[in-house]
Amino acid sequence: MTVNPALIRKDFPIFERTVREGKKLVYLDNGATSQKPNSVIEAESDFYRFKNAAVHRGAHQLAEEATEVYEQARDLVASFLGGVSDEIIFTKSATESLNLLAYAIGSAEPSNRFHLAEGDKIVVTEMEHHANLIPWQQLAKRNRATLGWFEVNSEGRLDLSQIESIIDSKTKIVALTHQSNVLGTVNPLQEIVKRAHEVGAIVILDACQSVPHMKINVKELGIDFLAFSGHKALGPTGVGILWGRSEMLADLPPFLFGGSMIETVSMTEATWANPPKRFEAGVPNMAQAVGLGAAVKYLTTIGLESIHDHEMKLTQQLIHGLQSNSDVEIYGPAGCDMRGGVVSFSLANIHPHDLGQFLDSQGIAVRTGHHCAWPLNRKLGVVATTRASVYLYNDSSDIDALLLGVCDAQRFFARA
Amino acid sequence: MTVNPALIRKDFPIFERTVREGKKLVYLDNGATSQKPNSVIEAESDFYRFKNAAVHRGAHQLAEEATEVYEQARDLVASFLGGVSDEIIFTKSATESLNLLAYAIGSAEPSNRFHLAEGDKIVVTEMEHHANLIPWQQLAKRNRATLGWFEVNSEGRLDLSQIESIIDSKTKIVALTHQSNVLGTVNPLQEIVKRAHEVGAIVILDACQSVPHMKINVKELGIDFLAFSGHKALGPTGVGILWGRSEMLADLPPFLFGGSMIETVSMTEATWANPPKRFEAGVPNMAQAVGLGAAVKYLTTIGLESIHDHEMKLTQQLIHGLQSNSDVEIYGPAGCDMRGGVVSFSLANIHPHDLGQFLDSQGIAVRTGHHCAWPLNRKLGVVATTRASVYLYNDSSDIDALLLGVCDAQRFFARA
Amino acid sequence: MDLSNLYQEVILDHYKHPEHKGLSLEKDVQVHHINPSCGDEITINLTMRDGVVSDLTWDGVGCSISMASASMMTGLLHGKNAAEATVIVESFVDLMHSKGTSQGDENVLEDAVAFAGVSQYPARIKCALLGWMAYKDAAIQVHGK
Amino acid sequence: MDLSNLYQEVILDHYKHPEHKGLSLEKDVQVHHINPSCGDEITINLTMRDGVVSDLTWDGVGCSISMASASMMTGLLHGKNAAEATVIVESFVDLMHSKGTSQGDENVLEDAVAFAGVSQYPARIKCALLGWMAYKDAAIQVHGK
Ligand SMILES: Cc1ncc(COP(=O)(O)O)c(C=O)c1O
Ligand SMILES: Cc1ncc(COP(=O)(O)O)c(C=O)c1O
Repeated sequence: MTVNPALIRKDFPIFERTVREGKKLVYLDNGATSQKPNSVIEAESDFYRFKNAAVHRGAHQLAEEATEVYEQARDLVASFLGGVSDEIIFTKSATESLNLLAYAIGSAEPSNRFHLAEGDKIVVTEMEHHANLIPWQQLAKRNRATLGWFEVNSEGRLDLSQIESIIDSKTKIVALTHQSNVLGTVNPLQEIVKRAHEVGAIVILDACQSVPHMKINVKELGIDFLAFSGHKALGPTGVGILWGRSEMLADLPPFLFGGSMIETVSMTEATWANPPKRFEAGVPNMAQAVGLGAAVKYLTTIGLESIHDHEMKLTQQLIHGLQSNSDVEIYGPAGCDMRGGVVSFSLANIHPHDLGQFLDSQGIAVRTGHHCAWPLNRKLGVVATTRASVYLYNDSSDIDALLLGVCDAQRFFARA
Repeated sequence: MTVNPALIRKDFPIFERTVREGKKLVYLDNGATSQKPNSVIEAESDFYRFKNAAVHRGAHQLAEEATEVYEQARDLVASFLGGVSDEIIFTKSATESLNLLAYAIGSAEPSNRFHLAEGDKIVVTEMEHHANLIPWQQLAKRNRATLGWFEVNSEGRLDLSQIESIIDSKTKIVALTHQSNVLGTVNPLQEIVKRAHEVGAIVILDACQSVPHMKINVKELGIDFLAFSGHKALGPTGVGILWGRSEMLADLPPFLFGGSMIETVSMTEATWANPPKRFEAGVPNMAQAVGLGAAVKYLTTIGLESIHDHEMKLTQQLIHGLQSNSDVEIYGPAGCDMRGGVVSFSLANIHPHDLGQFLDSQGIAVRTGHHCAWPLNRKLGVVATTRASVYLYNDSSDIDALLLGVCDAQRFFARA
Repeated sequence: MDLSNLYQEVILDHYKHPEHKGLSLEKDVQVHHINPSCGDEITINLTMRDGVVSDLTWDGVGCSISMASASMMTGLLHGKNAAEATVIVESFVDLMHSKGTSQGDENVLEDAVAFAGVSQYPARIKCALLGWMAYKDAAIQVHGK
Repeated sequence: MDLSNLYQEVILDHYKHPEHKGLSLEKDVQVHHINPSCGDEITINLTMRDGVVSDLTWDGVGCSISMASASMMTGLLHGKNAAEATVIVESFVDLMHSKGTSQGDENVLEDAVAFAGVSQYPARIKCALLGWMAYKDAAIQVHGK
């Protein structure tokens, strides 16, 4: 099936509005957050309208129905990822998912498989989003572990030439992004997973930029944990996912403490429920989980392969167009192999913030700044870049608008 | 203004449905979660429909508008609580708010005012919800601090007779609930706050059961931190609040690490933004925050004093009715002074789970179980209780239905 | 759904007059299970002689469904060999997960088919299964001895 | 809102031909500020003689708004006494928070009234204020010396 953006946009109410005095909304800030189809918005509001009650806690009909739809959402996400339901933990965001892991691992006792001792090593990469860098950096500090990382080469790819010394026998954790939110680079997991498992390290995948845009099967990837945010995948804000292999979750200590995650409690001691409950303390983000269920259903109906194909066509058009402008420098892979629909670039003499502002005046929404990846920016030698990122509702006219906007901006700022 | 439940119910779409084959929904499980008015449901879905973008991150119009409504929600919550905007942190729930504090305090360096050293003391109470017990219990374990607590006396009130020795000079933290979610008891804060501050301890208030039901002014209470959940206060699921005095938040280390909470980041070091951003890592639960803004607006329009009066009338009716049933035992204060609209009771020979099930068959939703307060249950000598809890949309016919249901249950289970 | 379908007389009867309640002094294994969401608890003592459930007693606190279910289970499994007991347990578990589509096999479950109605109340399935899950655990532990 | 209202020629001019850029070797205090949400940075060197801003230079990287604003600020504050400088700074801050309702006081702000349009773009207010906030900090530090 090929993606038909014109039809798809009908499902997304935001495209009925205009911006900046009647201009068509050209939304190319999908790397930051995606727009939402009606089915997601309604799944969330219907939860409140028809079934709202605290899940797992009441013996009354509303509580039963709320529990049912909440657990159905878990099933939907599980099959979307190729995992099983008890491996799916609802968090508030990918940021929470990754912090959950860092805190839980950080508190593991010496007898626990996850125990991180002084001198153990955590490996990340230079292209991580702050959400998959700072939790590990701070965990390393707290537990006196060391932090190592893969560098990014001039093509915007990981330099794996030192993989054996970077992922060494002291390594306990390898945490990396599946796709860079700045460069668009898709990382080669096979080699990294193989090496990590060779030394007995676990692999944690930040899939924020991949899960919404390509078919993922956690079992095939061979990883141990995966995190993503609902809001970038057509889902509501306020919900994220942590997936972990059953046998990993079984041993992982809890993170947030409170209701529903316990087995027994006294004033001074507590024991924990089994996963996933162990990791879902308190009344959960029920309506948002249900909304995320609707989102993955929508994505599955369209088909992730089709969505990816569609995005890569637009990406090719965009890279091509930008390349023909001699003032543009693109960061990240120039080809479309092992990359996604995120393109960051700079424009000679025009600061990204100014370019973004100009594009906005034309109705075009892009992101400008460091994209929460300061170390990568420093490596690239830039303070900020302009980033365009596509999704299933974008079409080639959106790319044309952006390319035209870039030229018009050049004229506009040359005027003085 | 007196509360008119008949009018109010028109704002809550869930009351248009029936339960258990056509029975009127008598919702008395408000202690677990509240129902939502249309204005809240629509605030959340309108965010997606009209303004959806990542806040604080884009220079485009949608991002501007999203940021504006998100920050307006912060302002609304701030004035609702009598605080200032920068003191309001959006979390996913009260559970997260309380864990945030426990983790942040636990990581404070010796030079930090919050540093918790070996032998320091944390004081809680025997009536805490697990969400305000286990985080402190576990923090005490991690930091080798000691945990002390106020006991609950036979009237269901805190025994403050030993206050000087319980809150001793080693005490750094006093964390307690404003209103018990089992007993309905409202705790006398003045004496506790005074003693805590005398010894230099901070006071953390779990206001989950009070903020939705009575007028609260954080400045007047004299406390240092306060937590509550949106979903119990007519708000969406997936959003909670942590309020902290400015000068406290200024010194508090961060909890979740990621985007937007930083000042600078390198591979090995990071510095932190000022509050509230320091505590809101990642793309926040924007739509839910906006929904919570609409909720506190709704509550303010009706008036918290009126709501409280209304609830106390219903509570009086309920306690009175239950007292006239000789098989009923009520836990918690019998009078309406310093108590809220939460009434837990047991019925001779009928297990709460069975009573709850019977009431459900009559359309009456109550909560049965330990209400996430196992230590309190143990103190009361019960495994579980039945809890009815009222809110602004309940009326005296709901109480009548419950009282009748209890009698009918007695007949039903006596039949064998 | 009529509530008397859930609370059949035989269930209330077992609740009021539980059988095999009170733990035997002798046992091969003891297992304690709780239902963390409601606080119900059960302890069972199991003794197997020559591969047969020769003694099975229990004690606990909980709702009528969990207590009556434990009472009926102990009666049902008493005297059965391990394989027969497993068949009965699995049959009961299946019935609980049938969402109201099964009446239960009376040849296998005898009076315990009275719990068929429970399968329509998701929150109560754990109550009905509490004792049975404890038995399952005990059987594994005995086997391991 | 017309974008040329935001990007007035005088702003683009200062961006392309910044004034007082390049840090003096001598200074009483140096202050470094960043805008964490976009990465813009500024450093200013301030020297006060007899209560007067006798030397004020800057360096930095950032968008046209932040750089032009720093450029104009340094020119504007140069030669003013502490009190006059404070009035100018406060006037500029007020203008930025005016949400498009003010044109700015040309007697006080001179060319810097060109930034009036920024107040309608909430995300850019921080850009325009970057240098001014750094000056405010510097003034406090000098005063403390
Ligand atoms: C007194 C009290 N504290 C804390 C909580 C936890 O709230 P949540 O589950 O929304 O995080 C609750 C409600 O469940 C409560 O009643
Ligand atoms: C690669 C990557 N990781 C992590 C995150 C953090 O996601 P969130 O802010 O939704 O928690 C993002 C997006 O902001 C991202 O692009």
